[in-house]
Amino acid sequence: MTTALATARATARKPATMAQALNRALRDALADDPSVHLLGEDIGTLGGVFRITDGLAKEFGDSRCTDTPLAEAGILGTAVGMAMYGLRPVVEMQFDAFAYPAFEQLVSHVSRMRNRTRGELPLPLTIRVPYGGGIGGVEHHSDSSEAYYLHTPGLHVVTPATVADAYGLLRAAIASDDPVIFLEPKRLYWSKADWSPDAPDEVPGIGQAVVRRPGRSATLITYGPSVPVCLEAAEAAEADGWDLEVLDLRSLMPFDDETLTASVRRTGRAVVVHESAGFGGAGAEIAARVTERCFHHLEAPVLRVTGFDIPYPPPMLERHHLPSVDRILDAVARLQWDEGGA
Amino acid sequence: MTTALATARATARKPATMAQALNRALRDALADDPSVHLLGEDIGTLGGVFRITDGLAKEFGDSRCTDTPLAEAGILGTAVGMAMYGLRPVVEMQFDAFAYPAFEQLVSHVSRMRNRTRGELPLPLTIRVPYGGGIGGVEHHSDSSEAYYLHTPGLHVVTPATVADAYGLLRAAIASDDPVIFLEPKRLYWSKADWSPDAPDEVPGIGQAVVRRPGRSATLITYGPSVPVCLEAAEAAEADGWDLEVLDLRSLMPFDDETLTASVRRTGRAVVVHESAGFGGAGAEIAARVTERCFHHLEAPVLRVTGFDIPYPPPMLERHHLPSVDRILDAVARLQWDEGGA
Amino acid sequence: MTVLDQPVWHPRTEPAPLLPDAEPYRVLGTPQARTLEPGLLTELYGRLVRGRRYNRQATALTKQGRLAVYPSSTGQEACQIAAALALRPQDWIFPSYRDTLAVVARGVDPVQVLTLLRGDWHSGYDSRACHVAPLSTPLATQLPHAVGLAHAARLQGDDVVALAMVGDGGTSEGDFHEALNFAAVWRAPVVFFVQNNGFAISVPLAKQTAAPSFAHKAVGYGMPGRLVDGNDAAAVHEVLTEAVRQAREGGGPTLVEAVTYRIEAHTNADDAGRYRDDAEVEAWRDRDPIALLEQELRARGLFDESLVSEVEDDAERMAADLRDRMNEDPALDPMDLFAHVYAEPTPQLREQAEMLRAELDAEAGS
Amino acid sequence: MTVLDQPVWHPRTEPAPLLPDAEPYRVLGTPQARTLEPGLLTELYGRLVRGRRYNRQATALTKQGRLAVYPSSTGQEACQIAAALALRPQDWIFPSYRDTLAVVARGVDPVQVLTLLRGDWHSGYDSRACHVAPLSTPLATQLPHAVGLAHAARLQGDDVVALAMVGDGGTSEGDFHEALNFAAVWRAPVVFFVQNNGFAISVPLAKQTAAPSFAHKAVGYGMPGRLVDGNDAAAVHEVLTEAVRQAREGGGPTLVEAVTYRIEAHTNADDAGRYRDDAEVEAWRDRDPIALLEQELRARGLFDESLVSEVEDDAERMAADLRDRMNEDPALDPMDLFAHVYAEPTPQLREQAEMLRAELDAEAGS
Ligand SMILES: Cc1ncc(C[n+]2csc(CCOP(=O)(O)OP(=O)(O)O)c2C)c(N)n1
Ligand SMILES: Cc1ncc(C[n+]2csc(CCOP(=O)(O)OP(=O)(O)O)c2C)c(N)n1
Ligand SMILES: [Mg+2]
Ligand SMILES: [Mg+2]
Repeated sequence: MTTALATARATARKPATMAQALNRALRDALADDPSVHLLGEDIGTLGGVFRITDGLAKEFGDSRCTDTPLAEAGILGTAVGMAMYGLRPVVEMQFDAFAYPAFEQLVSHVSRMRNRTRGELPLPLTIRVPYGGGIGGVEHHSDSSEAYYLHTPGLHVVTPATVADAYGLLRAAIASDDPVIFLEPKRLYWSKADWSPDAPDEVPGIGQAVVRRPGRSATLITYGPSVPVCLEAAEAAEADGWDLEVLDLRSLMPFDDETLTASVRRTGRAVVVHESAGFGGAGAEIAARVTERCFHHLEAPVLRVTGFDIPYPPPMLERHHLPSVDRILDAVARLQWDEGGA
Repeated sequence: MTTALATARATARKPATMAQALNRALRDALADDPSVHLLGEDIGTLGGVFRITDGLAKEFGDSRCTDTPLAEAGILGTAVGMAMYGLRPVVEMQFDAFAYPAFEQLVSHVSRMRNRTRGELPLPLTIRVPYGGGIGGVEHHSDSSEAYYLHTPGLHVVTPATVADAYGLLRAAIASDDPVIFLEPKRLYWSKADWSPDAPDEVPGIGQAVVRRPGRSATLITYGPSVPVCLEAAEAAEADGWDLEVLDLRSLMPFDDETLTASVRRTGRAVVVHESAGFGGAGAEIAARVTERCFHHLEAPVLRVTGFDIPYPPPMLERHHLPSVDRILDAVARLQWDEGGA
Repeated sequence: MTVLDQPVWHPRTEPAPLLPDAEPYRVLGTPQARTLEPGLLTELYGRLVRGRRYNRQATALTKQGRLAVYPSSTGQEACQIAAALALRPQDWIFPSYRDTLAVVARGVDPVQVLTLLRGDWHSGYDSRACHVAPLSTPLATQLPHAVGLAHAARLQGDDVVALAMVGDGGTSEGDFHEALNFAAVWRAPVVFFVQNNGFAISVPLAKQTAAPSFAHKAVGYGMPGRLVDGNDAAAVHEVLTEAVRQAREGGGPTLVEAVTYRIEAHTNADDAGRYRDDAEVEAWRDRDPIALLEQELRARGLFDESLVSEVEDDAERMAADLRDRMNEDPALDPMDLFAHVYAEPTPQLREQAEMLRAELDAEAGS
Repeated sequence: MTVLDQPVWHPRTEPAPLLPDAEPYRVLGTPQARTLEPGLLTELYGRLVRGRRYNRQATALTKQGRLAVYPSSTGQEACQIAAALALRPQDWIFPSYRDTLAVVARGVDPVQVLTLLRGDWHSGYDSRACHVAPLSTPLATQLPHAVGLAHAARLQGDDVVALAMVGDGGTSEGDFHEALNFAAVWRAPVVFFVQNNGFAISVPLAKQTAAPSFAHKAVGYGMPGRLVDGNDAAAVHEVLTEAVRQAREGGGPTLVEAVTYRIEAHTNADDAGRYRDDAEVEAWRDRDPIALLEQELRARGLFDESLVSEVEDDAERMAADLRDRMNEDPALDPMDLFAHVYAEPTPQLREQAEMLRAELDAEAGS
């Protein structure tokens, strides 16, 4: 459902960070729809610890961009009530690990209210969660919790990897009549691209994967913070004669089986890459369903390059944990090139 | 690490339910080790809503088997403190969905305290969670939450499917120096077997899968409440000429790759069966790792028969959601028998 | 009028609140009761009798296998009826699983109210239409919803109050605390109503709290707390009505504790004999909410044959209708499992729905 | 002696608690201060000066890239030092990330205390040996741990008190509520110590609570609440010592609120200029905890050159040692990532460890 209107671009593109694009998405949503309300810790005067809500309380007032008391279950629980009354709350969880106190509200209510009430009480709620590591954060500041969310029926789970997607997906999430977990890759907040919010072909819908780099030898399947790492790996792989396709899922639920299946059927080989622990992670689902759908096209089992099955490491050791270009290339090398053809 | 002592059986076997075996395991643990303390809602005078702690408060006193205030995070959080002081708490969560309030304590502390303190503060904690459906429970009483737990490094996750395992695994869980999520299949509470707690060869260690029924055609991989369903399916499959192996994982973390891999390499085909939603469920991990390890032995992709990706249905509709013998047989039939040999 | 541009919290400079009364507030049997409108007393009486009959009928339905489970509010009818009567149509009520009677008293079809407990769906009425949130099973989780809804209504400039119901056990949950705090800081038009019936399943009050009363908890949030006799329908009605009025007028939230008693077991599946004496139950029958009203009506000369027969006929009609309609099998479509998970089913759900459709077709064909 | 066979809760029949004082309790500058031991005053003074120096040094280390982040307790030194001094060796303290100074004052090696914030591991000291729980990052989550530990000790018949520290913001979390309730019901020997420093990062008190004080929250749990001037080291010391004594003697938990102020930004990474005026900070400097002690010492004729130079030399020695040792790179073994996840690594972790080992060997070889 991309709103890929073929209109001329109204505004020139300028360098922008992902943080700026997110800020602009929130601002435009607030301006366009009076039912949009932001809730969170430090999102008002301070503009959020990552400054994603910078200036919004000033522009729209404290009631549209509200500093709540410090209680994540309370934030999400009151947001549920606001949505029941017809508002469209956008909640910020300050860091991934600080969303856990709201887990019961999320699983027992947010994900189920529409179903419980046969559609009478939909919850058009967006939950923004900065996630992932690589920023030198102390314990509890670098979790990747997507696997908990994507296993919870009733939630949508999306995560941008580019400046344009950050804007487009966040607008789509806020516009959605379903609850969306919007995972923001912390370490890409300051990544930059030439971008204009008025370029409508850059507004992706929810549920569509995208090929970031076409290739013929194998598919790297990834999302969020690992997309740039995979692109870098694909560049490096060229030297070894591998032409890697990089597929950015963007949405973990709904899942774009079509794009993924088409890619892997073409390449015959795949590696899934993500930061979170591998065991029971998103990569398990991806590998399993790719295999179900592409079994006879596969030259080798789908491999996974993920974080280890350990609590997220302290800053000084995190580089050993995170999927690296080298580890991705090692996995590509293990795709049984002798037995099938590249 | 089975304690498979070859001693003579001291006591005759008698019919017992899984509930009775669990009760006996708790009783024996309380009697053997003064540091074992039970905490939970209604576990004292009432003996638990499923009567698993029946008689224990009377026998061991309120301080060993304590009715807590009604707050799951508080129960788990105080249990963490008790374990920090050297006790060995065993916590009961009344139902699967009521463990969610304790999710932050679980993920941010229970699973990480040992690692955080480089082994100085291990948490020998057992968290008993009745789980799964099939008992006609109203909303929130039939969740299968194992995928959340097995993706959380630092936790062990086990689930018995037989009376003997219920006793043996619970004793092993309580004896473990690591936190163990002990998932009790609600609808097997009243399942019966001839059993004696004194038969030592029936005490499995944590981390070992077991072949419940040997077979040559394909492997059904399952655990907990789905084990009897798979055994029934295997019986029924005989009529169609399939000789199915049924593998009961017993422990989802640690994971017994060895037993599993050996079985699938032998049979060349596998179906994973569980109740929880399929997307991002335990079956995804199982299918992915079986495929990684047995790729060239597989005649067909590993298939999954699971609950739908929906909130657990109301009682009158749950039979349409749960993996049934028919659905398992349908999956077996789809294992591409034409292309490979049975 | 809208409060959009006013700050939604108030500064922490209010005078310190007073401690709630140490004794529950009572009206029936006191001189004040003599000033009550006869109409109010007879209405309360009729509704309580009808409510008890409803509880009895629902319990009977569990025995006939027509309800999966029923948590009876017998003994707590005064709380249930007063909660419903204290609200105007535009107000919302956030009930828990034991509060079916309050929802019925609010005017929702009893059969729809019992949907959850019958097992045909998770919630049976249209929450938006009747301003009743779904019956909440996870304890205290509905309280922040009430706060959010009341806050949202206030932000929109609407005159709406939310009444949030919770049991003594539920007060121990973190959600209770967070909800009260948000409500106080936002000065949201919410009334928190704790029915302290002495037990959380088997766990008695002394293992649940060391507070002098739940009403005392209000102090720590900077809101008024009221302690009321939960078996005195007139007193509960007065206290809740007053709290609702205060909320409407911008006075912020109130915490009301009604002291009452759960006469039946936790549900039909529970065996209360395992954890409490019959003598305790009997002692509470002396303070039966219907008997208290009857005494008052008698003292006022309002209790006569015609009232009794009118009230009982009404209750029996309701019970007969409930029984008849609950004896019909609900029409269920298994495909509904996929209909409301999302606004639009995901491709994954479409696949799964097709599989079930094929199975059902095969079943129907065979 | 053991309490194993006594019920661990007490019945809900205690007299209603009194409301805490409306004004924070003060000692310095009052006639009562004249009765304090000179030794206590000079010790507090020395420790506060040293504490401030520690805060300054740690902040400097963030600028030099030697600490990932530092949440300074400048302005709150009286609370930090009093917390450490109120405890005996067998007692436990449950600090949050801002309470490094309390942990140092308790005698733990400052370099080990800073491990979390330096980023070489999650916790740097042996909690069992020093009776200090790891610095807690998820707010309020450490409070139930304190209750459980104190309860366990009491069940074992051990004379141990747990001091649980939390900020004003942290009181809004559900864990705060659940911990206080468990402690009150179990009558656990715990002291809850709220440092109300006016802010949760940028969020001021008025958006956090509508309560007259956090001490007032004690009423709702049936425990005593004390409100104290958090910049008055003698007052905090007295109140905490008294609360610890009461806990030891079976009197159950106390909730203490110390009113203080966070002079620095939330951490070095925060920009407080975005949400508060310098004037407010300046106003609080008038109630600087060190200055208040100095005034008292002067009034008592205890403030002289030799005290000042002794105290400052001591602080400088500590700071120099801290700087020197923090400038050494910690020795880290990446293989430790797998060493403590479980008592025994799982087969899965063994595989993963082998992979990392091979990578490290390759790196070392190349
Ligand atoms: C979060 C949560 N934990 C546990 C339960 C299981 N449970 C259902 S009712 C109940 C007791 C509730 O007691 P109370 O709040 O006093 O309400 P009452 O049943 O007396 O009306 C419990 C523990 C639940 N429903 N939700
Ligand atoms: C559960 C949780 N939510 C959010 C955060 C992020 N966070 C860190 S410090 C802080 C403010 C804490 O304020 P307060 O409790 O007053 O303590 P102070 O920093 O003032 O000492 C926040 C929101 C966290 N650490 N834990
Ligand atoms: Mg109750
Ligand atoms: Mg603070």
